[in-house]
Amino acid sequence: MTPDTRPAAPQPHAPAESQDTAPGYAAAQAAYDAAQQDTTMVQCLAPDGSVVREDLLPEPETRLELYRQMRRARHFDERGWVLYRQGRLGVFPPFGGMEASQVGTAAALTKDDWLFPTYRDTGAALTLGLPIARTLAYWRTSPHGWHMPADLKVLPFYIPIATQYPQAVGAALAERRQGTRNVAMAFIGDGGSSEGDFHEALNFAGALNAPCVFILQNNGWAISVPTRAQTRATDLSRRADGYGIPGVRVDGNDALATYHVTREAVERARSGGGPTLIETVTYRVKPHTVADDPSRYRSEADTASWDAKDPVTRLRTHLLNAGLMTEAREAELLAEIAAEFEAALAEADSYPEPTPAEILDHVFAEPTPQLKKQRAEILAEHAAPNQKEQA
Amino acid sequence: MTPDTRPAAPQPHAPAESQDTAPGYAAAQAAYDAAQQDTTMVQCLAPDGSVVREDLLPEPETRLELYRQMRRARHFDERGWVLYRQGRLGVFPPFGGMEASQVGTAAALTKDDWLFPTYRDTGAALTLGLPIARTLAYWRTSPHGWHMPADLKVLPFYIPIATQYPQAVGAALAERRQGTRNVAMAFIGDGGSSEGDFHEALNFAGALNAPCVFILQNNGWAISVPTRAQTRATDLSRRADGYGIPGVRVDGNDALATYHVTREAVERARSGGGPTLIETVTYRVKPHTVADDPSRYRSEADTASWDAKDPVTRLRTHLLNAGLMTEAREAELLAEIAAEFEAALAEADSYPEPTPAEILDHVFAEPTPQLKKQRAEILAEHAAPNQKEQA
Amino acid sequence: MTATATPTGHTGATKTMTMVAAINDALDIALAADDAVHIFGEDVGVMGGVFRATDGLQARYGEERVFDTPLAEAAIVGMGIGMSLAGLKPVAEIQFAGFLYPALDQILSHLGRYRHRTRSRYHLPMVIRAPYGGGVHTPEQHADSPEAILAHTPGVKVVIPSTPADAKGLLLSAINDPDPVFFFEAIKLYRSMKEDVPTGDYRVPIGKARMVTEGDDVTVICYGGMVEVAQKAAAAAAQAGIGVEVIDLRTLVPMDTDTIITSVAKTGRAVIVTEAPRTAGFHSEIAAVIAEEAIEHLRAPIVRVTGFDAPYPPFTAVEDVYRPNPLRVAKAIRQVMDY
Amino acid sequence: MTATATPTGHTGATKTMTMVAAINDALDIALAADDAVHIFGEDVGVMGGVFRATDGLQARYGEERVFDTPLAEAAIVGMGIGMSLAGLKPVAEIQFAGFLYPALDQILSHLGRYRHRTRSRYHLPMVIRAPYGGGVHTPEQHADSPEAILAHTPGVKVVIPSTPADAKGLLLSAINDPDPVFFFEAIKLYRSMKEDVPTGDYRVPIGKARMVTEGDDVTVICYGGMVEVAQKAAAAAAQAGIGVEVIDLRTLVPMDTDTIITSVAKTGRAVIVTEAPRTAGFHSEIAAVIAEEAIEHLRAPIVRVTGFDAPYPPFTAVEDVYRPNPLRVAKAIRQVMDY
Ligand SMILES: Cc1ncc(C[n+]2csc(CCOP(=O)(O)OP(=O)(O)O)c2C)c(N)n1
Ligand SMILES: Cc1ncc(C[n+]2csc(CCOP(=O)(O)OP(=O)(O)O)c2C)c(N)n1
Ligand SMILES: [Mg+2]
Ligand SMILES: [Mg+2]
Repeated sequence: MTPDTRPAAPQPHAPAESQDTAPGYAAAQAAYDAAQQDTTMVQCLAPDGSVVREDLLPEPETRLELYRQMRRARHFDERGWVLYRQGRLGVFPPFGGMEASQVGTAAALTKDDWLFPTYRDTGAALTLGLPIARTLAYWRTSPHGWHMPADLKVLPFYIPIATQYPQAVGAALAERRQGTRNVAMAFIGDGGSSEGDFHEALNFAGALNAPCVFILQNNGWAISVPTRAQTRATDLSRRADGYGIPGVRVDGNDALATYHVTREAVERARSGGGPTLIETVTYRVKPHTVADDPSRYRSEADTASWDAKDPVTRLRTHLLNAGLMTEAREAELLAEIAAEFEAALAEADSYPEPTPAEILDHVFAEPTPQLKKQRAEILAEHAAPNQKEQA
Repeated sequence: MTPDTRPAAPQPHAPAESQDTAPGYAAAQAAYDAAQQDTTMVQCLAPDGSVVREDLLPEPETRLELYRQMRRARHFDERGWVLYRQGRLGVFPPFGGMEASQVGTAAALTKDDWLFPTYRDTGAALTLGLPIARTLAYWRTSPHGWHMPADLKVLPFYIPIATQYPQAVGAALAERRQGTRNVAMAFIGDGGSSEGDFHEALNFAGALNAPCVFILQNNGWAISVPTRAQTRATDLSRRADGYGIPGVRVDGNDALATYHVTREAVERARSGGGPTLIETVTYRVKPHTVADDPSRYRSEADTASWDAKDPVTRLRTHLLNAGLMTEAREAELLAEIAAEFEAALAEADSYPEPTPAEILDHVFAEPTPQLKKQRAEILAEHAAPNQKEQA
Repeated sequence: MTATATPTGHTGATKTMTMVAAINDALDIALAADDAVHIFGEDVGVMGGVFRATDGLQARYGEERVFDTPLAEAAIVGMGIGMSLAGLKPVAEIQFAGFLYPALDQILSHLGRYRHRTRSRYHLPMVIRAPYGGGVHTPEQHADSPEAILAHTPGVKVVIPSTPADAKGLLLSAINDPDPVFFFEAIKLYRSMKEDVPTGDYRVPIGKARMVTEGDDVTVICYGGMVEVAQKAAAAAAQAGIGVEVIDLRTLVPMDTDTIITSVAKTGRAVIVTEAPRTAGFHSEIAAVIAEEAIEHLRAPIVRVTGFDAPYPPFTAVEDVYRPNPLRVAKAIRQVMDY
Repeated sequence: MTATATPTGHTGATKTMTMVAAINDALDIALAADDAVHIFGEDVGVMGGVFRATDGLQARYGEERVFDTPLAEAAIVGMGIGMSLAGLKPVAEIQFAGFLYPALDQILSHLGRYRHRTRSRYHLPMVIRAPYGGGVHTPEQHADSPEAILAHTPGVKVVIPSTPADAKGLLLSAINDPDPVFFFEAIKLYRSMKEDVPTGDYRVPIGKARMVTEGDDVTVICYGGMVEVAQKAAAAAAQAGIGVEVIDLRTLVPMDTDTIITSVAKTGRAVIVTEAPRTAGFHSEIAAVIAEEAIEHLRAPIVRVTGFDAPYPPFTAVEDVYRPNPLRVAKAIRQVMDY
């Protein structure tokens, strides 16, 4: 072929940024910060708590309830650290600093809706009503942590990344086929959005018009890998365009903004308008899990800048400034939250340990002959385990 | 939560189209046709062969060569049908009508570049130099159809949908790591673009800056499923935005346009600018395979409108009008092409049938003890197969 | 077309059908009986499936109950899991068993674990149908037999019918099972065989093997597409005075170990036939169970007649070398007799 | 920390190492020896891997040779296949064996088939490393043992070391193998054991089992994390005067059948130990091979000591009920002795 030497036609969209080396980690934070300036990011409160979009403010009671839920979540996270250090809770992934992203979104649901959380979304699950005791039980790996209350459609935390997304589409579609107005909400991380399941789910939801709300929590990190190394894209909400569905980018540290955009998405889904992708822009100020040491892959300076954006402080300042909450009322609230938590902890402490043969329960509705035989093997080996313990 | 009754904030992008029922098939063709009108679609020649973008015209020799390759491809497709009916070729997926999409793209490569074709991309493979005889052998399921010539980096046709995409990223990255300017080109269909591998590959290529050119041939159908039921998106090239890479939508029945945009993408990749997604908008005027009966899922009218857009006729008209080719020269060309094909057919006819034990060859460089034993079993059962055949 | 007898024990009305017609009939009955049943997959709606197993069902039950999905197997299974969670009974078709692979994460990570993880708060009454196996010159990578992978996955059942009546009866049992069931259909059998199939809601229980022929000398254990192969070998052996007991497993999980052990206790010889690759196939599980539970009865090695440790050959001229045929089974029968 | 002896037969310099250090050493040597070697996966670069197996390697060999990928296992394997096609030697890490599942399509559809399809025009010298198995209270779904799935996949090798020296020697052999190799590393062994590991380019051949202890009464076949369990059971049996021959398979594909058969011919009794679910595990393949090739020597049933037909329990309090322990193996040894 003869080379064509004529001038190039302009690219229809997304012109190439010439980049001769693979992205290095040094650039990660800078690129990420630049993306924060994105003017399309929906925001209701500025980091200092001042109102930037009066028109988006939810009702006062809603704002107070969002604050209460964020405080409950933060309390769980803070007490969790202590309990972990005391050996009273297993390794868990903290989410402190991401409360607006989890609470503001989940608060837009009712108990008839589905919630598909990842391991990091305790804040979302608690908001929709998952009992604290069960959540503690999960991180203690007690079977009680997996058996969800009958009146809730909150699924147990998803461990294999991204697998919850197609499942949420199925639950949403099933609601629609059964004639309800219920929706399904699924969470995923910036890292998780690289998995194929993310793509397949968004496309299915669009094609089948499933009433799904997809929350993509962009917290800047997937364990040690910064978002910038995860993808060349700087605005993950634009992925929605590729499926013909709405995409929204929201300040993930602003609970009023996350609540607002999620409510819109939920309403659209309920009324037959189909799915929405919401990217909540936030930050994992904490380590990946309580056992992780982030100094192996990032500097303290990375996280420091996010302290000024703390979602709990932001809403607190607004509520105090707006005269919606007094410090005295707040103190009461915190006391209530602490009492609720300690009661839940006591309940979790009371859950019995599983017995050996329980590992073979609940494989099928009716155990197969093979399972019956294996159960007998276990019982023979671990005769009367409860008596042993008592002895 | 108290419902928020304030007015909604405007969506940052991709506002929801309210759609209360799942998309039905009746709407498919209409929506698809509407998308054709998309003004961002790059076009060089109008369907009647007149020039719409003078500035994009490749050199005359290039235009002639593109025509020759499209003719070779069409000849393969047409003769293939006849051979199939005669029982001289197995079931194969025809591609007649998609020549501009396959030839114009592959023509932008050199023999140092990689080509990852699907089962339908014979036109692309032939353009880069895959011998016709081997291609016939593939559709006859002769081992000779899989063993590619040593001087070509054309991989055997991919059957499991979308799997070629991440592999192309790896080949591209390997070239870059080894300091060459070679690129990898991979094909996929509208249906295939729903698979997770599509997403993962585009994201990897962007993040790792792999010199890849991704061709998405949107031919309107995935077997019986129209593009409209495959996805709610109407412009698949916009998926590129979600990965921060350039996306281009091009008239897939205009070989000069496909060639032009692909050359740009190839050049960008060679010079370190990373990957590009190109959606070629075309149509599968033929059945899914020569054994398929499309009347089970679409009407003849669907395809009729595409006859006027035939890519071979379009370029032919242009070449004749522009005085670049005479009818006499064309007749010579067609004769050469026919002769080349018949010689290749004779070569394919000469390939010997595989022997029974060959099914165990090439599993590992060195057969395992298990394979040696199994080979002995086969040899014992099929003693001297060649002699048997001769007898 | 060979015609076999009416299924043993059934006394009601019957109709002569191919396996694919019997499957279509079962799906029709399930859709009519229960609004929760939803059928979906690639090309199952308008076109009625590449093998026509869902032919006519969308026209009868509408685009909501029987529908085409985008081309993505992980999402087909993942969506089905979500539908099950929310109370539906999804029946998904995967176009060929080899295209289940993209969905294996959803299957291994969730489908088999959901009841266990949630202590039965949730269970997944989902059926996944897929054509499997070779013998009919399908294109490359369209003839895989991945049943061992599923059988090794705790929490899912695996059913593989070998006759039209069993296909219907087992499929209706699968759809009515509270737990996930894989239902593999031998492509080779879709249209090659007809038999009288009971009309109406006919069920064959999951977990019970079928005694195809009785005999005192050798037990041949097989399922799906290998049953007719074993039957032919047994017929040839009978000519030579060897009594072969052919056992059609019907379901791999749960496996009917009792029927196998009882037979081997009688014959003292076992031959196992599948078309999957040799190493670590489901045939190996059957052999292991016999070696664990019936060793004292064995008078000869347990012989496996299987595919080989190579990919199913894409070269159709030699495809039949890979897939076990009656001669190979007959040879194995002689081998254990002569031991 | 227990210390075991220097690997048999090696006479050069050694250094005391844990298994994870030995793996890191092998990767270091491979990177230094061959520019074609590239290491990648999730968190393997800057952080050096969640188990620190690639610690320090990016600093030493740069961001092009050792790099983090986006979070997508199918693309990690698929990209590795493409890199192999183009002449590199990719060594990919999958963070936990249970997260291989999204990549199974690339593995089953391509990794094992490429050489066969292309008649050796292309081959894939790729290594996929993954931590596997239980015993250390990892979170839910982090303790799977999927080796049987890979062993059932034609065209890929499967290697599972049980000591630091073997880990090093087998990994260097794997990286230098012209074909794809899965390399599963028992999480339990990463840091629980130290031994003297030969320095420099030390190789242990793929396909040769290791005789761990010799004995005349019972053969115990195992690999990876189960070897130390079997060893403890063998030591207990020795106290009771029972001679146990513990065979560490080291490689499942290709399997060293000769060593197994020779031992069983001597002992007449076989116990097989793995931590994977019971039905259709690799233990079943081992049993099947013995039942096929050594039946005349067997004096007792072949007993499998394995995980159960349930998901690996996410409830750590009872995790050790699932994973075989020395007591269960000892019981099986007694069972075959008393038969
Ligand atoms: C399929 C799969 N691959 C790998 C992992 C291991 N893993 C656990 S969390 C994690 C990072 C996830 O990052 P992101 O999605 O951004 O969520 P975040 O942890 O930041 O909330 C990885 C790689 C996993 N759990 N599942
Ligand atoms: C993973 C996988 N699933 C399903 C199939 C069966 N199949 C073959 S072609 C096809 C449709 C592909 O449509 P598209 O990607 O648009 O390509 P086209 O055939 O139009 O060229 C399907 C479903 C397959 N080959 N691989
Ligand atoms: Mg993250
Ligand atoms: Mg198509």
